[in-house]
Amino acid sequence: MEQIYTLQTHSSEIQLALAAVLLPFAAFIINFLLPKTVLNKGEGLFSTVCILFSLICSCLLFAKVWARKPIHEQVLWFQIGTIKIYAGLLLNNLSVLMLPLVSGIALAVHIYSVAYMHDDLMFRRYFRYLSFFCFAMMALVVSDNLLLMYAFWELVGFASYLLIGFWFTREKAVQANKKAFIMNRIGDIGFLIGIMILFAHFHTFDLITLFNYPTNFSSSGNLSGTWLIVAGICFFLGATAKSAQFPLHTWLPDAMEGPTSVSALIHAATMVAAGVFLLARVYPVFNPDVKLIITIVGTFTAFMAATIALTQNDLKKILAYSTISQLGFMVAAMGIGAYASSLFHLATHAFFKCLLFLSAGVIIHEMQHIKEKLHLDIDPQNILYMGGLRKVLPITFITCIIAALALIGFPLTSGYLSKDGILIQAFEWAEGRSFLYQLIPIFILITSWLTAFYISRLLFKVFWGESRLKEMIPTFEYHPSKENKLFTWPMLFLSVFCLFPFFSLNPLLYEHAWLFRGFLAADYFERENIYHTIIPAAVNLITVPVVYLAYARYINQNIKWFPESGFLFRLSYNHWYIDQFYQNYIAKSVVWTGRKIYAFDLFVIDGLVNLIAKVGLIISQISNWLDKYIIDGAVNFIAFRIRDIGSFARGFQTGKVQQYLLTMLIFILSIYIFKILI
Amino acid sequence: MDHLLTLLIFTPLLFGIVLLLLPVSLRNSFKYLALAATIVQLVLSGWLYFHFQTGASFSGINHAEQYQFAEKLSWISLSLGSMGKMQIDYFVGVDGLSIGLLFMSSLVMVVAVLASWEIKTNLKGFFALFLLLDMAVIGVFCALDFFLFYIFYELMLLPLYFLIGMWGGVRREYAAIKFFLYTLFGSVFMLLVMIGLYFSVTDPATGNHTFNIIHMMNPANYVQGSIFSTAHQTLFGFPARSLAFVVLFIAFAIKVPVVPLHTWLPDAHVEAPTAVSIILAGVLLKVGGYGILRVCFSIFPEVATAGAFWLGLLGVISILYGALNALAQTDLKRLIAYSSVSHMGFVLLGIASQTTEGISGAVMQMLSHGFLSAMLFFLVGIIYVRVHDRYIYNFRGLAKLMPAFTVFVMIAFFASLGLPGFSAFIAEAFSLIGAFTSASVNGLLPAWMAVCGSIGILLSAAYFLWTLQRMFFGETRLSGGENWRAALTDLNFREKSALIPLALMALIMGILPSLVFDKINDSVLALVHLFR
Amino acid sequence: MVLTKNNAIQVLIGIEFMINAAVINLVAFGKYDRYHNSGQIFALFAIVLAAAATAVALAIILNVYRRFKTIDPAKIDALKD
Amino acid sequence: MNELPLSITEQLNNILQSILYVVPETALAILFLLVIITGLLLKKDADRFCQLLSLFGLVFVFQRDVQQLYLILSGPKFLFNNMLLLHHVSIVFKLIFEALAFLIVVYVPLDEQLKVHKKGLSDLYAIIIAVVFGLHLMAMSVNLLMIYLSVEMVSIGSFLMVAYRSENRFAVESGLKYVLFGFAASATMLYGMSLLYAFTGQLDLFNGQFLEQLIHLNPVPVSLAILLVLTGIGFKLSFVPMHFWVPDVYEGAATPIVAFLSTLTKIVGFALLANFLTPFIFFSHWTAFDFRLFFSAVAILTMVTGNFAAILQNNLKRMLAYSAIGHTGFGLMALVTFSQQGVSALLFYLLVYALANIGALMLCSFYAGKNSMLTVQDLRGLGKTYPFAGVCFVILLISLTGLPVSAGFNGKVLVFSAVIEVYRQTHNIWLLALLVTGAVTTVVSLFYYFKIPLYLFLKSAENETELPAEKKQTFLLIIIGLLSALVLLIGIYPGFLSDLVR
Repeated sequence: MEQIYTLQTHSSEIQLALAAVLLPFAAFIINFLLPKTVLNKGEGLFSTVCILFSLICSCLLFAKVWARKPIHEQVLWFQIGTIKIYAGLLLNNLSVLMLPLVSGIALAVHIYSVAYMHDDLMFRRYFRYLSFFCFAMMALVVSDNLLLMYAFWELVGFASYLLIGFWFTREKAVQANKKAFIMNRIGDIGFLIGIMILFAHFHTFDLITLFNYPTNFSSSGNLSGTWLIVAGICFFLGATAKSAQFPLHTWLPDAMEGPTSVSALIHAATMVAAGVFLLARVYPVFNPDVKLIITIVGTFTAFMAATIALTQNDLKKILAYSTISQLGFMVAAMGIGAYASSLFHLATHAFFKCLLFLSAGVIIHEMQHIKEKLHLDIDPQNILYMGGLRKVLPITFITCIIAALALIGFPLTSGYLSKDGILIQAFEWAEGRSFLYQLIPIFILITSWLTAFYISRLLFKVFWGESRLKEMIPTFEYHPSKENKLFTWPMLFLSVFCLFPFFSLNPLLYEHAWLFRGFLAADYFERENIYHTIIPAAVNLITVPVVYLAYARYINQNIKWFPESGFLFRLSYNHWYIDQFYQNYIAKSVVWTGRKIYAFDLFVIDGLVNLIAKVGLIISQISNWLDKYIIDGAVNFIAFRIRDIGSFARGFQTGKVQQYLLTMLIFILSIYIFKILI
Repeated sequence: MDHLLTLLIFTPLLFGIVLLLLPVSLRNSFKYLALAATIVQLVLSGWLYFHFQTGASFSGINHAEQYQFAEKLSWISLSLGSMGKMQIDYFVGVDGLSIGLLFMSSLVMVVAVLASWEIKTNLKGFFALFLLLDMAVIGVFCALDFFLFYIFYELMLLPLYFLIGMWGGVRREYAAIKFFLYTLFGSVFMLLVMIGLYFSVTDPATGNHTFNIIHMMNPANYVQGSIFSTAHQTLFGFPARSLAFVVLFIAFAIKVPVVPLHTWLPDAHVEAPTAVSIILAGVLLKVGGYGILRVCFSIFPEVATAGAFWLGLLGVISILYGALNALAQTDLKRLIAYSSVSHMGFVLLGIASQTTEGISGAVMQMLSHGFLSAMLFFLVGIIYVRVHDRYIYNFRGLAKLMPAFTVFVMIAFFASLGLPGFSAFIAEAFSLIGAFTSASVNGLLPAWMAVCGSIGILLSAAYFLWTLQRMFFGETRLSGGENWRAALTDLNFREKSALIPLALMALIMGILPSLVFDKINDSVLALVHLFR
Repeated sequence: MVLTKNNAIQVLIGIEFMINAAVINLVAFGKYDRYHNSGQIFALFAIVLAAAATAVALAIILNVYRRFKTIDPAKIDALKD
Repeated sequence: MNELPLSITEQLNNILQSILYVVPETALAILFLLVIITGLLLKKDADRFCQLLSLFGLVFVFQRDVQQLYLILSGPKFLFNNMLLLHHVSIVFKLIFEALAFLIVVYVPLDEQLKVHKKGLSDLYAIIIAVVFGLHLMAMSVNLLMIYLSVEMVSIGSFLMVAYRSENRFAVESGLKYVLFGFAASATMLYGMSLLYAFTGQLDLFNGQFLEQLIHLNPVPVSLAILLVLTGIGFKLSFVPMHFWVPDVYEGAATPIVAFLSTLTKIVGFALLANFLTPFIFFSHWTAFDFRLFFSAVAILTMVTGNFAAILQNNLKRMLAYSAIGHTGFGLMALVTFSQQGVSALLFYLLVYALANIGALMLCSFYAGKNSMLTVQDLRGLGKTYPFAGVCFVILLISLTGLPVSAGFNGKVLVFSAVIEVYRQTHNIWLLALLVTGAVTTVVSLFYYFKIPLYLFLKSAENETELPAEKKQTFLLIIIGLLSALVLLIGIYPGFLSDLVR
């Protein structure tokens, strides 16, 4: 990428980019203002049209800017003291790739959800939030400075909060979106601290000046080593929250409470990819040891998510964990330096994962119908009640198969190109290193096999064999429901992208993919070595028996290898107890400290103040008491007025003039004596 | 043109007098009169804000001639026998710091009047005191003569004591007298320091002592050997100047409020009627912050630099302490009160960093918190006026019942937890950035303070979302049953007309912070220059 | 006597003694001040004023007796804190 | 031993010249006689006529005082062979006396309890005039004999006034206490004076030898003598050791009389103390008795006892009594500075305190009506029924506490600045202690002063019974309104008052 950076006034590109970004926002505003009565389903149509146009613009933009000079345009946003803060657009390969990707998937999901949400009474609100999300995501992709990026980063989190909690009357949905937002918030804090560190040293937010694209980040000038690492970790923390990496991943499975179309768009393709996008954007910040941390976290997440996905019964939960594990792949790829293949995988993954979710949506939709018709109390998302759906939903079945193959990384699919790219570069990366480093590629390998296993388990459980409902209701009979056109078309549209031709002509060699070439670092040299051949072969050869194994296990149950019990199963089944750990340790402890501090505040500080008030009163009482009793006692004693003791005057003002006179005399004598002493 | 500020300060007094003369029979006309007063004030301060020139020559922290709309006329000239003349003059002016606060407080006043529709008893007394408070508040922001500043500062206490005391909630006496004693305790010692300063500063023009804050700023005016002259006199063993700084800081810290001295805030807010708690949160907390900037920092800059670490520490403590406390609250208004403590902690942190970003972030936070806390308290008031209950656990699923109300609540909650696109995000981000950069720029605050501050943002997200989820989402189950369900009607026109401007202001300042920053940049630069 | 007696009139007598003591003092030391004799003049005034004050005091004590039926200052303590 | 005796003729000439300078006093004497005669002659409507006469008389005397101001432009004058000293400060004191006496004479018939008095009020006016005459003398006296004479005159007058309502148990009891305490105090003073005379052979304070003699003696007996004299003056001022009579007498006596006692006799006490101390202060090497130390300690004690004890009081008048003691402490603080600025601050502070105090007492009698005992609880909820009176009460209390915008605040500021000014020169630790006590007691005073509006406005009356509407002392309300307006006005523009006072 030897393009030199020049500031030309590419007015046409800028207008295209602005149009692409602002169209969904226009949709959001107009939906908001449009009175209810115009067209009862008008909003859906309107925002779909807008997203369509924005797709067209981004494709045109893609054509104009891909592999050419990045365009940067900015305008003064505001000035603090002497520092000027600019806001603008940065269109380089990365952003230009992401634009069509996001709008393409968004279009598919829009069409899909017109049908999917058809009978939902809050239809208008759904499309408002959806177009708001698209606007935020697109803006995030093109923004040119860290502050603006952070702003849209949080807005994306906010949009996902709205969409997860869309059916806000459902208690679980509301819990989920609160959790999601707070988890993202933790990530945002990391992101903010990262920005602060960079700002502290360079006094600017602009990505250009910071990382002076496209040459790599050499200006780590006065940013001392330790601060660089801390900044790197903070940015990575931001990415982990958004892309649901290991410590902060528990919100994604719960986010499945939202409508499936939402999960398809947000929790499969776009938002979760934002984390990886951030890593790509600020890639120069990471120095080698931070990259190592990223790799470790990435691989571990991938492996962990894959193991959990093995035993889940909820259809969407499995897909959620598979997303986490695929994201783990991408993050690991970023860590080992395979920048280009990680983004390649991001693009391909977006398509087939969205496709998987959409098909899952159709299945759940179908199960919902059955449930209502026969008013069974089964959970429509639980795969244990499904089975034999291939006859009922043929097209979904085909698209699902394609997507699954892409996910496994079966040759001829786009997944193969991107996943194997990562695998090969992982092995190259680990080649010279000590034994520990070798673990990384091995783990990645194991994870890809596990992926193959759980996705095939899903397929066989859902599509093959007889419907489990039969055991419950013998008379149950599927009757083929006409698959709604609005479902099938987007799915087919997406499945096209899952196959290899779109990305590269030669199905086997990932280097030839145009997308891969777009991101290659200038000094990338073709390293022909044995890995190129062994790894892909090994992976595919082993996936075949794994798939067969899953087939054998679940369809004709002749292999009892995978007991439904045992420690491992339980560990994996309840998400490695991480969620419970978070729930009853961290969440509870924070609230507990809150309560304790409040109690402290109430009794100690407030108490202290009341204490001071009381002390004030007590002092006055003591001074009063002192006046009354000490002197009064002496008087009686001297005057032998025994019977007076009975009538102790309440106040010093005993009313007896003589006592006043006496106290006066005593006072004068005391002064007199005092005078003598000095 | 030049008497605008005096007009701005005394319009409420005028309207108040007119109101007092009206017979009690015109009861319901009082609130419209008060509304008219505050709207006139809003127009005036808007005009002032618009005509406020910016540019290097208008920074105006320690240059008297750079203050805009300044007016100076001699008010009291007591001749004290041997001691020469005690010269106090009515010196009023506006610079970068106070112009924003002026506009914000007049807008908050309009909203407060709109919120006081619910007051039913003794309207005449209420609105008279309200307008008196309004005058005092505006006066504090414009006063540049320490004596005038002190008079307006004390004048605020009296109406508030009665407003909380007579129209407040159940424990109103306790809250009112606690509030009064707290602030008075701070201000009595401030009086002593003020007189001490008076005796150590001479006005270059007239030669005799002066209360003029600007003269107090440059050391040239200090009489040799006077208590607070820079030749570090000692008082009880401590250097006099730092003792004065601490005393002044305590007086304003009570107002801000900074943690150890904050216990009056929750009581005062919970017991005060909605209109009063809007002013209390929206404007009075800013007086503390503004006071620290105008009085403590400008008159004793070198002491401020020396003590910056402790100020920063106090700021961080109040952020975390306020947020953690808010987590444990069950009464909605008390929760918002503690959240104000936490948000004002950012202001202190930003100010303590003494960097341009930090201080402008702090001033921005004061403005944005003004709008947002006014909005929050107004919203709580709306519930309270309908069902007279603020206990969070009694409400569930209000979103279904009051959709428009929930939209505004969500805007307010998300704005105050710092969602980008709203002003609080810019303010808190830049206060933290200021605090962070201060480690490298002037080495005052260590970096970990900004990190702890950012945890505050996280906690604020936690308690706001918890409340949102607890009260608004889920199935509607009200502890008050059917009659509550009937009572909880959605927003009427008046309430909407009060909330919309606040939401809009927060949004506009979030998207176009240049509106605020252009005005305050020069003054902040001058202030930072003062510290070097 | 002023402090111990429980009869107001005896208290007055006590006070009178004090005044007489002062008068004697004045007159005694008047010896040295031949010319002005201010001491003696002072003594005269003192006596006159003491008489006037006693008259008023007795009137008030009469009133007290009419109201309280006793003139023991210790008893008359209706006004107390 | 002292210079040749002045021949009789010279003494006579001296007296004749002095007469010129005592015109206001002579006018007062004549007025006193006139009031007594009218009291006797016109039986039935004597009260009204006497009141009018005394009012005119006071105005006339006031006008005479103002003239005197120009007389002494050339400097203070010794009158009647160094018996009296006419100087600027004493004239200002006299002006204050006239003004306050005028106010009290106007206030006397308006008080419920006094109006119903069967003996009529004409005698009371006469006594008041007599006491004012005594005050004049006291403000000017510099000779021990003169001091004793004027103190006795004022005391006897006030004994009579306190015990004026002979039919009321409380009044009579307070009268008795006041008499016994007062008479004993003046006896001690007399004894102290006789000792002083014994030591110096002089009665005239300002005479050179007076101090010379005292220096050579052993300090202990000298300080005893001075102490005894101070008790007499202390009785008038009622600072700490001599403050015990104040609460009982203030509670028992009729409210206008209390107003008189709490303001006029207190102010004249300060005047007398100032005159008494001037020779000692300006006498350079006076070591026997450190007045500043003594008075600072006394001032702190007075402020603390006054304010802290007031917290527990329920009875309104008793609380005002304790607050009066507190204010005396504050006045002492101003006096302790012994500087010209201190004295003028003291004058300003006393005048402002007097106005606010009289206003507060008027309001007490307004609310008390027939029953003399008025506790704070009785005020419950009255704020709403009588808003005007309530607001005036708040304004007056603000002035008494010393919150800004009120005259009291300016008074306190002046006193504080005077003390700080002197502290700056002498760095005496006691002055600092005074400053801090002043500040703390102001905060404490807020607490009990604001108990009144607390009950007036914040508490709602349980029994919503409307108070008898006939309580129509509009005239009294007008005066109270005038007073609070005056207090506010001085608060905003202290200028014109301070020029007068300087």
